[in-house]
Amino acid sequence: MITSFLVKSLDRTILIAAALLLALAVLVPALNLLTAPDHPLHVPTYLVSLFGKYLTYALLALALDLVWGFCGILSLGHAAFFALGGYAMGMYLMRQIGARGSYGNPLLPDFMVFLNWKELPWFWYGFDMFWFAALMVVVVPGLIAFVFGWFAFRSRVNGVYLSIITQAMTYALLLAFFRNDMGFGGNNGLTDFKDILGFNIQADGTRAALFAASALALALSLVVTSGIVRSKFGKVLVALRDAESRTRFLGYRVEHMKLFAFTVSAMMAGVAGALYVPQVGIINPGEFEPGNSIEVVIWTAVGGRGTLIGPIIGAILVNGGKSIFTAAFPEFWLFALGGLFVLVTLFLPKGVVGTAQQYLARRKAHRAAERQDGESDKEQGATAPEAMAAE
Amino acid sequence: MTGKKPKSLLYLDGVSVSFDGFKALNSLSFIVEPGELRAIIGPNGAGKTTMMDIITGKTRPDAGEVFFKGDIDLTKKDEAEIAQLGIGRKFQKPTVFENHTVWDNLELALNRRRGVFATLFYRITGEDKARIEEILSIVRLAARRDDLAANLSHGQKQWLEIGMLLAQEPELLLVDEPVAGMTDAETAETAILLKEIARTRSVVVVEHDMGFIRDLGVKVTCLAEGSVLAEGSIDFVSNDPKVIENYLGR
Amino acid sequence: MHRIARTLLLAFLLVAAIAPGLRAEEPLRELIDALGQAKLSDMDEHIAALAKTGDPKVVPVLEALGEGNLYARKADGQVFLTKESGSTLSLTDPVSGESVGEAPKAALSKVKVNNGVRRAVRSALGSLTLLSPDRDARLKAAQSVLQSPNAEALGAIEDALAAEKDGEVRALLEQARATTLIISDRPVEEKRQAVRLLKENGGREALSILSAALNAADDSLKPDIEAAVASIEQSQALWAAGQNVWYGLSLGSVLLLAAIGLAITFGVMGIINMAHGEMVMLGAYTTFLVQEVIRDSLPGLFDWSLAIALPLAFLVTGTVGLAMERGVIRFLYGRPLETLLATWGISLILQQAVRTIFGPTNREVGNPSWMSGAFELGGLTVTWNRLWIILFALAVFAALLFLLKKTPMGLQMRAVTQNRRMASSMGIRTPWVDALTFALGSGIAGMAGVALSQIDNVSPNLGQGYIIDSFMVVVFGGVGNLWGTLVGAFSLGILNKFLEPYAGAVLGKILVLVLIILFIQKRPRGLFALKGRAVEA
Amino acid sequence: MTIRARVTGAFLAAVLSTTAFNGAFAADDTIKVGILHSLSGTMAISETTLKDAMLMLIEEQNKKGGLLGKKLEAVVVDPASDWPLFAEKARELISVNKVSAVFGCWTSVSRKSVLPVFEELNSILFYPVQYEGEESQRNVFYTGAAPNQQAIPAVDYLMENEEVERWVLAGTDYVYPRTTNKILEAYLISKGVKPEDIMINYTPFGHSDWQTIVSDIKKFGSAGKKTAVVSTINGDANVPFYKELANQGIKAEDIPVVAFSVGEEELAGLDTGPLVGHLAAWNYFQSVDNPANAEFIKTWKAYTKNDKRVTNDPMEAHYIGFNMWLKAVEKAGTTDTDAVLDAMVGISVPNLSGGYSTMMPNHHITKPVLIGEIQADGQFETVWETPGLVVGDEWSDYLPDSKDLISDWRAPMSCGNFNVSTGKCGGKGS
Repeated sequence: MITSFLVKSLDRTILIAAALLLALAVLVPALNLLTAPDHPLHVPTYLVSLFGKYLTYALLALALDLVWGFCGILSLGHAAFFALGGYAMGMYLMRQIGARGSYGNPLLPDFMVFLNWKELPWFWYGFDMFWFAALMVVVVPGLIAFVFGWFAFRSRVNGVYLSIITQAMTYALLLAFFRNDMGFGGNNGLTDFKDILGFNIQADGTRAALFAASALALALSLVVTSGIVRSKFGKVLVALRDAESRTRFLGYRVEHMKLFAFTVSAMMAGVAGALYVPQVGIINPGEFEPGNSIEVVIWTAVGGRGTLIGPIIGAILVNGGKSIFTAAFPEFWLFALGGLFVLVTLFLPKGVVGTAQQYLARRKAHRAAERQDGESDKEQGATAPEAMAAE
Repeated sequence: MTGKKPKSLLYLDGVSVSFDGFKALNSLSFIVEPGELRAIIGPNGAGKTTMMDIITGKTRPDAGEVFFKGDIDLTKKDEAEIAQLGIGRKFQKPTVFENHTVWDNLELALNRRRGVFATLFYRITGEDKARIEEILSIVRLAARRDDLAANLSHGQKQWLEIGMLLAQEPELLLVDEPVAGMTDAETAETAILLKEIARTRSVVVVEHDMGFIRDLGVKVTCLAEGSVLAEGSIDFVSNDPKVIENYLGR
Repeated sequence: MHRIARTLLLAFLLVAAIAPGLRAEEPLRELIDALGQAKLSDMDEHIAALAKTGDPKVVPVLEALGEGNLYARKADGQVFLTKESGSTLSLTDPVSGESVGEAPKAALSKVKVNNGVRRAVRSALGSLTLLSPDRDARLKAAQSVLQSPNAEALGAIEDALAAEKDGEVRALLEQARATTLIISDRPVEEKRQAVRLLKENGGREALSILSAALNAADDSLKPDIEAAVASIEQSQALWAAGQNVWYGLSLGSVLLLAAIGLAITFGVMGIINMAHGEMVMLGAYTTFLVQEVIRDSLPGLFDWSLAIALPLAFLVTGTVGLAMERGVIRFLYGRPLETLLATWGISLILQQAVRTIFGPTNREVGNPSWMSGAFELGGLTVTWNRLWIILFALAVFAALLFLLKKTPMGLQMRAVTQNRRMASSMGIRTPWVDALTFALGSGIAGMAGVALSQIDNVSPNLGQGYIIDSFMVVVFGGVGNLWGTLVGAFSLGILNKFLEPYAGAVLGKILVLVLIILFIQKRPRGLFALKGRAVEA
Repeated sequence: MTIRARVTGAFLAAVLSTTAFNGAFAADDTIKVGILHSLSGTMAISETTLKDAMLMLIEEQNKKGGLLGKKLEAVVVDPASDWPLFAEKARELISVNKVSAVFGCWTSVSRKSVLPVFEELNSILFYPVQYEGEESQRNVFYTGAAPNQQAIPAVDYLMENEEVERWVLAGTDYVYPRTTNKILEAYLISKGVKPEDIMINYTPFGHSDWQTIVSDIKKFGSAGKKTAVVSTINGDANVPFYKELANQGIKAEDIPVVAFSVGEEELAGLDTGPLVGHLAAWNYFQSVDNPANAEFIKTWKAYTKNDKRVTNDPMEAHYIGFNMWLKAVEKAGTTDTDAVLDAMVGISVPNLSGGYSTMMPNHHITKPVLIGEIQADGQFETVWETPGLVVGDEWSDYLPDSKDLISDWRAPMSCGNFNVSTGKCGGKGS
């Protein structure tokens, strides 16, 4: 069964993309660590971290695409799962500091010491062990998504209503994590990490390894997502996206299908967050900002929703643009970014990848049509996922 | 409970439902026997579609009983459960999965285990393939098996949807205006198809097209304002003065 | 004894006031000039000395001191009343009351004031003007002796009370007398009466005075004061519930204003309009511009600034909305989720444009006089700006409802949103109706911005603060239903305000969000959902 | 697929070429100074001014001939109020643009976010904003006020001059107010204030509906004792807070509010008429009357071409920090980080309030503390001033866990958190 799942997932595009990611996972760290800084092929550590960050964003966008592109659930709260995964990892990293904090308290993180906490809150126990933290990275977002989805999908909350309550969810989490009384460091969040699994978090080697881990995680998720999407389950997802009632009347438990996709997606987002935190060195409630979740939607849309490669390209494009623009035109980059979103929605409604696919498909169809003496009047364009958008 | 209940396939008694004060169904009672083909007529707003909604679990009645196969209370179940029990439904507007191929549409409809993991690790078997091929030829779409459903003509979509219902292997089939928008030839063929289908299962057809209903030649129920106005053969019903006043005459 | 002496003194003061010539000018000038040299800590004594003269000329001097318009000439230490004109000050001699020309600011140093000085000035002015012939001045004086009770002023208050005819001033003076009496060294019986009076009048100030007096009070008086405190506290607690409802209504009206434009662009038209907050912001900036022009050229019109800003804000944001619809949104009908992306992009652009043009900092939008301050309604404190905002929100709602339900324009709008194809085949020019509907929603958001500029920051981030709440309100109330938005806004506002005292502002807000999420489970289409099969088909 | 490869390739090329492009300027004829302040997002409201102030200071210095015979060159980036982006941009400034020092950050979280970067890449950050203390880092110079340079003198003033006995500590719920209030609470209790006379209240960022809280303050203030509010409410929330105070008729003479985050810039967005007499504690006011300040204000107005622009405390902090850095670089004769770090301690430069500020071994500076009252024209009038300079105390004496810690970055101690009771330097393991 599992093998059939894998075999199906590996169509040519995905295979190449995954292979490319694996190559990056090896090549970039190698170029960073093994070449001299003035070597023409040297990749500076700055770029390693930067691209490592993009890869985690790409993973987040891919996770969103699974629910939005294939299942029609526009989650405006996906950054929350990302942040939750990040917090789980951050808590592990905080516990690793141990007695090396400013106050030399072996148990309590610094922010608890100076706010006079006397003992470690119960939910911080266990995070000194990596395996536990790693488990929490998927369990916590997964569980929250499961509970949230269980109620929402069972009650058939749909369309914009669902989008807005996911937004309410991330907003509520934002406010909650801002509270210093919660025990997550309030606005400052978790920071000042020292090491991960015993390796210095600032060392070039660790950064390279984190980059490789991000690339690997993305490649793996790509294969898994592709497997899901290409299975009969994936077909059901698309079916319920386009015609939910019909799918129900065929006897599918739509709420279970959605719940599974939503939970898996949240777990992927959690993994992305966990890889993100050690690379940027901080996690704070700002990651729960509703605006962040909207940005993820935008990366996915720019790349092409409902395609697997699209969100990856979109995340890297938009964030790369942001990195360049914020330095090159610090006063005007928002015009560029805002303009980009408007132009993409107007002129590339299917995103970069979707448009390219459409173009290729049309050319293929055109050739096929020529061969068959132009028999049918096909409307390739009219079948896009936005049919479901009208819901 | 009446003695009739255990024998009948579908049993509705005293079903009422209202939307914002408007009584869509008013103490409706209705029985379908196993293997029966039944036609339902009635003016717009008579409660035909609402009745189907109630049978398939989309709408919950305010009052009344709905039983399937004697003792299965349908009012306590949702759409997916009811579909899995063996009640299929065809919508007024053809509803197929436009972004899937004809083949995938039928594969999805096939009466197999429909759980999350069952579908996730599903692998098509020779038996399933044969069944899909069979249905493809019944609904005359074999040549278009790899085309997206979106690219089918209106009539073909109707047929694909009927094919999907066949794949679902229901014991009771609810069909809402199957010939709307079809050519005369298509309509005639659809009548034949439905009669064929009704040989192995019960079918309830909602239609406006009196010619089509005559073609079917079955027992007819006329609904108006949420309750049964008349029931019997087409000739009997169409001569009923109440029916003429409420429906045909206008 | 005391009384006779004081009456004599008062008579003397009155005579002194009528006949200024009888008094030597020089001691007064000395006292005034001493202000220029005094340290902040000694000011109390100087002010008291000035007040003791009883000279009416002291009144403008003290007023100027309180307002920070008293300056000392660096050269000779002489103190002047001043008025600012550009970089120079025009000087008035405090004794003669005559203008003595202008001087550059650098040549003078300001007589420093702090809160302590201001308190002393207020109290001195109070007792000085209690007998003023001008009723308003007496009213103000009575208020200030009430606010800063001073045992020494008791005699003056009682004298004023004896002479006072005006009812309102009398009532205030009675209170002031009671308040002052409690801290004076009068006999216990008199104090007991004063306590009773305060208890009857109630209010927060009385509570404050009574609790302060409790410690120093005579043992026989303590039970009376305690009983009075308890009774006032009890009635305050009752009023507090009412106050909470008021706060809730007020918060609800802000939510309603913020959401009502969105109820059209999102609720009626189905556009997920993320730039809605920016429309509100543009409305607020329009107000700022209007006030800026008025301040520079027509200061007399300041109280009218909001009335002028309202139509302008409607026009400005309506035009921006129209441009948005024609330029971008009309290509996206039927793809609501894509409108989210495009409008998000537009909101970024608008924010940055405002930041570039007006700068990133807050801009000052003033409250016209009729929107400042508060009045007491029983035990409720009702601030004028909140009251006006509630009324305004309701007025906008009513006008919008009328427009949609009773005018041909509204009919066309509803027709187009319900069935575009049918409407267009009936000869309605749907593209223009779309554009106008969107412009209407945007324009209303702009008008909301005028109102919100009165209570919030006017900064490029203004809109971001309201966008999420607005969506919550519209969705909670039920998309496409104006009444739902109204009920949703007010119920969320009141809920929030009732949770806040128990849970705190942050937890209260979280709880409200969780309740919205749970509520949507219960009613997946909001408070005022349309039922029936038409919706789900 | 091919599309993807092409896009990625183009993008890589774009990134590399911009970095190369920036690198090309890293020639030896200029000394680069990084400016890391948000120009968009929620913090732009405060930080943009500081960017302009730095650009002005750099321009002025270049007019005077630059530094070490070279021109100074400002590198401006926009971290967009996004905390992880601060770290990314700091890294970019240091390793791509090769700046010699960075002036930047406003919020504590942004500083916390960039700290590891400065430590790892060994560069220098000047941090100009008053903050909660509890930190001393080798690569950071704190030119804003520590709590003892702002909060404690303000409370002392209110106790002595206004005879306040009851205290409302109102703040936005983040680290600075939390820590400051913890310190103040301990301090007030040590001064004999009863716990029931202290009310602590926290609100979220950008809180705009202050009705309930202001009425609570009124209620708390009607217990017959003189009451004051100590506000650590953050920037944006202040405008609606003060508007509500004014409308509910709370006058400074009755319940004064002393704020630590409200300066001239924040007042510029307010009608200050009803607020006259409310207080703020800073180390600098625009109204301070001396020639250096007059000159600074003149230059600033000319630079921004706006006669209404105001100056504020964090700008002065940058002014001090920048001049200290210039002096230290001249003293060291190089911009090399380690040399400059060594040269900084003990550097003394004129501040704008009429005295000198000195960099102490704990990387905090000496400052006077001024208490000012809000005036109707949006300025502050100094009503009280510390007699001498106050040394910034990084580890508060009023918090149990930090009272044993000291910081001294001079050799041989070279430690930011030395525990005098155990004799160990924290952060180096046990």
